[in-house]
Amino acid sequence: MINVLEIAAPTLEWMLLSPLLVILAAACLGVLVEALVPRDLRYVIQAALAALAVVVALGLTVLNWIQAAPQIAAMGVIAVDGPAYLFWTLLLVFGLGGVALFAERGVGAGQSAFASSAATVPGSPLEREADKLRREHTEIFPLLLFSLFGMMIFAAANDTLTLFVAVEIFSLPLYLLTGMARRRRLLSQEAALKYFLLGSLASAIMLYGVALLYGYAGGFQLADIDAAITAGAGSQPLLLLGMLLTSVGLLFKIGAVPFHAWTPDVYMGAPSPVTGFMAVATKTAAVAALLRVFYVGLGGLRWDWQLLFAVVAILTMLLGSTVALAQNDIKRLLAYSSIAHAGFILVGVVGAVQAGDDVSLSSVGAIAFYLLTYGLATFGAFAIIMMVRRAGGEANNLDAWKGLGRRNPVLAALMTVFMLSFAGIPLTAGFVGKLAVFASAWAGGYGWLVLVAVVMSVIAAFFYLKVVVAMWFQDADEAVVGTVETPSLWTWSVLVVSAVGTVVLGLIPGGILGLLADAAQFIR
Amino acid sequence: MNPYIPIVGMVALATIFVVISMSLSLVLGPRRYNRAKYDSYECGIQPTPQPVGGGRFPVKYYITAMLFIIFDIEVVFLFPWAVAYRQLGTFAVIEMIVFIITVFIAYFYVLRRKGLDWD
Amino acid sequence: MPLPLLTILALVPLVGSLVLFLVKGQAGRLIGYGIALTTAVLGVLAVVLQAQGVPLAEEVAWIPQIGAHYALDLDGMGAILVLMTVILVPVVLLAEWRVGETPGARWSGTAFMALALMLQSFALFVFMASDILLFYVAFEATLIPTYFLIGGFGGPKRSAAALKFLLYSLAGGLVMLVAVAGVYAVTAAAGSPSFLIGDLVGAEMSTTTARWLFAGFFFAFAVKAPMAGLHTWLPDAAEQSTPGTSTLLVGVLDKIGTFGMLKICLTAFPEASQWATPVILVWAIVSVLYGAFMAFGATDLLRLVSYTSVSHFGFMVFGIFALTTQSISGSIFYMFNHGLSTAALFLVVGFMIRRRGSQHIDAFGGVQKVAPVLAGVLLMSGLSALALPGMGSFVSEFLVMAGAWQRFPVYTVVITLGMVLAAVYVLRMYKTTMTGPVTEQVATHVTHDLSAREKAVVAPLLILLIVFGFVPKPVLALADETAMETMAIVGVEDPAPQVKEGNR
Amino acid sequence: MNPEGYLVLSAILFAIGVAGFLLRRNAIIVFMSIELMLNATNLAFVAFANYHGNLDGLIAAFFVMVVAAAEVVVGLAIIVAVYRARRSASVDDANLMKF
Amino acid sequence: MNIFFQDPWWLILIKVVAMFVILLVWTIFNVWYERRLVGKMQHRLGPIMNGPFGLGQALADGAKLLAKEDFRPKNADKWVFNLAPILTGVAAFTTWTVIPFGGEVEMFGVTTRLQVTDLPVSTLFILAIASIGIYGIVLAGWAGNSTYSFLGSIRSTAQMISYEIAMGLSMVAVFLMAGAMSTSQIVEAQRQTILFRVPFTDMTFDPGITGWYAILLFPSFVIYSISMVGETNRAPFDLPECESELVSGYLTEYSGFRYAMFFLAEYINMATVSAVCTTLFLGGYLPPWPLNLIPLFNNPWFGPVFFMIKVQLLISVFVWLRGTLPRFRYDQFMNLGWKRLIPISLVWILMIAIAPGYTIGLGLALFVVLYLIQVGRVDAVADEPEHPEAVEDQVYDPFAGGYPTPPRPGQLLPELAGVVSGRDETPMAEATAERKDF
Repeated sequence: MINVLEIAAPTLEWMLLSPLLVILAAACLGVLVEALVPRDLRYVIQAALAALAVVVALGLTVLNWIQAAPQIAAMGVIAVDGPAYLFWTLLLVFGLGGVALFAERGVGAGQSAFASSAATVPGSPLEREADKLRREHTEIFPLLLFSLFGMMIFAAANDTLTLFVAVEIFSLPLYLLTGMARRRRLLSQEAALKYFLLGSLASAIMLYGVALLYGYAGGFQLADIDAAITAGAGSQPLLLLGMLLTSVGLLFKIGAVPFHAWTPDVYMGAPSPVTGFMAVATKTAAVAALLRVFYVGLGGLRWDWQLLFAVVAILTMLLGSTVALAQNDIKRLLAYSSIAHAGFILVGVVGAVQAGDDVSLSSVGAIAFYLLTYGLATFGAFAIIMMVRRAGGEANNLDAWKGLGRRNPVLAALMTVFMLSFAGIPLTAGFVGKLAVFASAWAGGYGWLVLVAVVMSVIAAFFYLKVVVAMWFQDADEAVVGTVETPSLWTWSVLVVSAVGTVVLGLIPGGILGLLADAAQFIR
Repeated sequence: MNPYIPIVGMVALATIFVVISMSLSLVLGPRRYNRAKYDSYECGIQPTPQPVGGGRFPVKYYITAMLFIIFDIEVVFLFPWAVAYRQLGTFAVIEMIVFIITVFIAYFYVLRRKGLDWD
Repeated sequence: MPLPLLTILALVPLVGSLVLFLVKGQAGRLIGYGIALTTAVLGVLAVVLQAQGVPLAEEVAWIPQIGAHYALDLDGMGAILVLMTVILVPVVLLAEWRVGETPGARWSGTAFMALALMLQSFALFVFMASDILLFYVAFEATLIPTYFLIGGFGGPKRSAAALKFLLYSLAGGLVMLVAVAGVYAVTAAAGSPSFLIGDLVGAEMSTTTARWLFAGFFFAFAVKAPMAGLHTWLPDAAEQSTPGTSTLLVGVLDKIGTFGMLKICLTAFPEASQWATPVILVWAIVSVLYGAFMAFGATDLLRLVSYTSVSHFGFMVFGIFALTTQSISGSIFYMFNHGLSTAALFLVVGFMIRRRGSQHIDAFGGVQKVAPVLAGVLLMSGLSALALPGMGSFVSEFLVMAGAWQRFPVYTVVITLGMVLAAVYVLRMYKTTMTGPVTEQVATHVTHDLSAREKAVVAPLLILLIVFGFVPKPVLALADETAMETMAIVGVEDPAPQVKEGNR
Repeated sequence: MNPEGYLVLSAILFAIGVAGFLLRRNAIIVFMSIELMLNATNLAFVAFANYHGNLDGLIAAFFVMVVAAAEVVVGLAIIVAVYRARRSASVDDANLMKF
Repeated sequence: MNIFFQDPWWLILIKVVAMFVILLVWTIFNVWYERRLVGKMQHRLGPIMNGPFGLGQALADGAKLLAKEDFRPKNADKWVFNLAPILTGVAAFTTWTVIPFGGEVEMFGVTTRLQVTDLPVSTLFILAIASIGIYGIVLAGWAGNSTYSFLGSIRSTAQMISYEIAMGLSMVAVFLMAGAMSTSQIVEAQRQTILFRVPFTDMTFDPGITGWYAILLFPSFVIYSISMVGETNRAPFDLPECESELVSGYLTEYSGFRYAMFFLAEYINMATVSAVCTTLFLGGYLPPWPLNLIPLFNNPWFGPVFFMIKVQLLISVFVWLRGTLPRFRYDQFMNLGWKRLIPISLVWILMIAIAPGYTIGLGLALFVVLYLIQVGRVDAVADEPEHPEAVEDQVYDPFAGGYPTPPRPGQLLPELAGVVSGRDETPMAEATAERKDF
């Protein structure tokens, strides 16, 4: 029988949680702005508000990182430790990129990439009306912030229940954003539907895993689970099943085989800014959560899950790199590439080299760096994808990219840089990322896995080159050629930052890598 | 005995009563076939075929349903808080105020976007 | 810290290439050439200083977490290859002065120069790197300009060839990446991770690990220095790309392979390399003979030349893994000579093809009647390729033989077959193309003899070949230095009786 | 008290949910099966809470309810949008992206 | 803790049966009662023929319905069509198990309460059963499988759930004061008398008025009373069955005793919500002031008397409303629910949460404020111009939204289009873009 509850007023570390709170407050404020501010002003205010909020949160995060000691905050719900700061910073940086891409109105006849009125039936007079009136959804910014908020919690969640709630917090806005593309709306809505159904399935399964883990450990906190495992109490089947089911949800969010099915469709259907943001931020958050859950909570089981993840990683890399070869739609191609990257990241996860061990580069640091490089390249690539257009919409078919090197060498060169970074060619950040991940995996005693991963990355390199070849070595077919529209400052800034970052991190990664390596100590 | 047992008893009793009386009427009532009678009623005009499952109805109702869910969930949170109000003390009150305000923001948004209007 | 000469040397061409992407036309080409010459001067300077024992080494921590350093140094072999590179690039640039106007050119001549210079810069980095990661980075980075060089200039199927080249190299490179990661793991396990070759020499690792790592590196190098079986990208690339590109490819880029074998495989994994020696020697011999036979059967001039290189690389590898001071220094010297002779061969053949408009060997005949100088030049370079006494290549080849004989007489006998074959295919090529009656095709197309520019291109190469043929001393000294060190590290004694080099 | 029975029940419900998700084609029903899974989990939570004698599980049930509600709202919105756009809620009709 | 753990099985049996019988009788009485009362209000007699004062009328009606043909339309869903009335009926009965009729008494040597049973969460139980009743209605409309019944059921569902929120929120206040959800505890909590305090002084006096939540939480009481009418689909909120628009709503396809079942359920529900109202706000079985000062009346056996009187009074109010008020328009009705009741009750909850000791004053304050706001609104509405009707003579497409709708003022029927005005033919959907965007 349950004993009656005795309540002690909970305590909150306001300063430590301030980044989260700032984002949340800004999101709520955004909703109010939607309700109160006249339509013409909304866009400016919302964009500014979102950008400001993210910047402030970033500042606070860094401030805390510098001065505050790592600790468990908010009654053990959120662990504000090195990795948390690390991934928060990453997420916020990516969030900033997302805001910038969302705010882009320079391309496409001065209209954003989002539907003028998502509630209207595609092709209906209502929709035409809305287009004519140049309506636009400025809700996208609050949605972005909400999802960012969820991701930040996800990355720092110290108990499994919070983990689940966070998943939903950041997924639901993304589902909606996915369905809001301005063009090819049927496709977009369909993508949203698929994303939603599969996503909620995954989170439901994960929730069941959480329940089982709770049943095993009698508590939600990762520390409890860890303690229970070390104590060896409880029934093992419960534990193992719980671990499996929990990993499903996380792997889904990462986009690992066999839970990758949503990726290509969603990437293709969602508006490019959303795709860019989703591809990067979701992966980052999910990887962060995965690391925390499995290193902190289920560290005792590592011999079980290392092998599991090794297999998953291999499958993921294999499928991602091979299927991508067949793609002709650049967004689809990037989708499969992101699957492949998920595989490479998992290789790092398998390594499971703790910062405690006498290795200067822990898995967490390596993976964080990998995510950073991947994020930069992805944002850059999607910024360019937004710029290459024809007939009003984006020209996502590779044919439209042929001869881009002729028409716009600078852009083509940038795209090449990003592609090379994806492929992990030296002198780009991607190379250092791969090296770091592989090194940590090998140090963790998984040399054979590294070997496989390398073979895969050779295959992967092939389809990135397909893009490069199309741009430089193939002549444009006038019928389908895409023209480059010069975007506003927003996208340019994203583009420049990504490019510079990719090159600089490729040449002198020392500083950042050091930062990451130092920060990679989990606490329970 | 478990306090739910009377409820079960009542349910059983009511069910028996309802079923019996309904079947009774089936027994007592006459049977006269008439095609028009067995047609679904539409004031005499030719009935518009209605797909099983109700077919389509205004989105308004969906919206109502969604709003209902949201606010119902809010109530779900209010109930336990209200019951434990005295034990929980000030902090909980503040929390609740924040919570209600947050919900109000959403409510306000819907209100302003005419989500609550029946044109 | 003194003036970082090596860094400057390596960066000048890179900066130059970046500049060239902005400048266009004649001016651009002049600037490019100027840069190439500057680099040459710097390179020679560096080599001279190194020869006088001035310390040039540079070392800065690069990625401390994984123990990577930005470390450059110039040992004997490095000096030789740097010398070769800085000589070859201007020559090639001069030879390809008009590449922009050729039908197969996608971009302007300046673009070609820019890419060539970029390639040179990376190559220099490779030759001077004393940190494995830096080495690897530069090693892979060379692919980018090369890829565009092949894909951008040359024959109709060039982009396919470029892709083939890239994938082969990438495969090799990424396998090497595994080994690099392994190096990290090994050194990290041994205490502090480090990629310095010097540290790696000392590092203790289990035999199996060492062998795996050795295999990883060797595979990459075997792809680069095309050994039979992994070579198939080379003929295609050579056939499709312009002679200039092929020169850089075979002359400079492929040397990285043999260079790496010596610098990394041997020094870092001595035990493993000795363990692998028998296999590799056989493989080397196979590629010598295979290359020779293929060259013999080749009907396309460029393919023929590339196959000769396959055979020659076989010689080098043979020399390296014969593990005697002489053979090793011979191989090193061979790299140098081979660079020059192949360059000459490719470029001259290039001149022929430019005139005739066909690469097919039977499309020529009796050229020496209409273009005697051209014929003469071809003969010269051909002879250098078949290592005629008096040519630099002879010295190196002889040293390899002499060195190898002391340890592997049987193999050596077999490999001499390669020399004979070389003579055959070179002379056959000369005979079919130059001698005999003038075909009217030739008469119509081959209207004029070598132009001043073309002469200026070939002259230095041949002169150097001959010069080093008679006074190999200065270069050999450098080569010996490396050879000694290597032997010391590997810990193998030359089998008595010692044969003094130059005693012939 | 031992949670066996409740667990079995919740497992069965969960399985039904999964099966419904995999087998049914109508988006709404697919979606309902997801809700069923969530509620099955709730049952498990409560059972475990009873078993461990702490309140966490019950609180979890609350959160799950809320999340489920939020999901319903978003999901209904999306499904209705699709439904209105193509007058069919069958996930099989959502096939623009087959390739 | 829970006294009902001690009830022996026979006592439970007695209670259940008794409750069931009481319900049936009382409902039948109510049917007669309503008709008589309405009759009086409308200067008619109402049923007088059968039995004394026509008391037999309702019974006779029941018997008649029993003997009527009870047929099922051919394209109705067989099972659901039967299930719906059962569900509704059973739900209606079940609620009453947790309604307290009286306090603790000695019965056949067992101390028990005059209440079938009680749970720690009785009120939640009531709400839950209420929503099951809603299922009955939805299914009825769905199973009928005709446009009218379907739309009717959807409508009534929408209105019920809308008002359920207001209802729940008004209950929150009660729980907050009583600190419990069990009905009996809530009633007992109303036993203690109110301590009045003169504002801004510490002068206090206690006239012994029992602290009914109707007094302490007057706003909640009002909100509950409104929403309980909406909840039972009674006039003036009986939109689901407004003849003018959709015949008789979800009941359209029903006849015979299945119909009777809904009818019965409606009346039971009317009694139910009244009983709940009594329990939560009117001190349940407690004697009203000043009777509570007389010890005699505090005898628990008087409980049922007071309780039933109170309930009957509330029912009379229902009847009174029906007899006097016209039916609401649907949008007015929804606006009342969503735009008035819900926000007001939220604010009210906040107020009492902050100052639970001063609820009466707060309640008055709230009403003053609301009154002022309302006045302001009225003025605003008065001088705000009628918003431009954007649909001036445009061709009217009855199926624009995918479901048939009658033409609105200014809309032409298709056959008149172009005859009256040669405008380009744009469906009405476009016009609505002006006003609706979300």
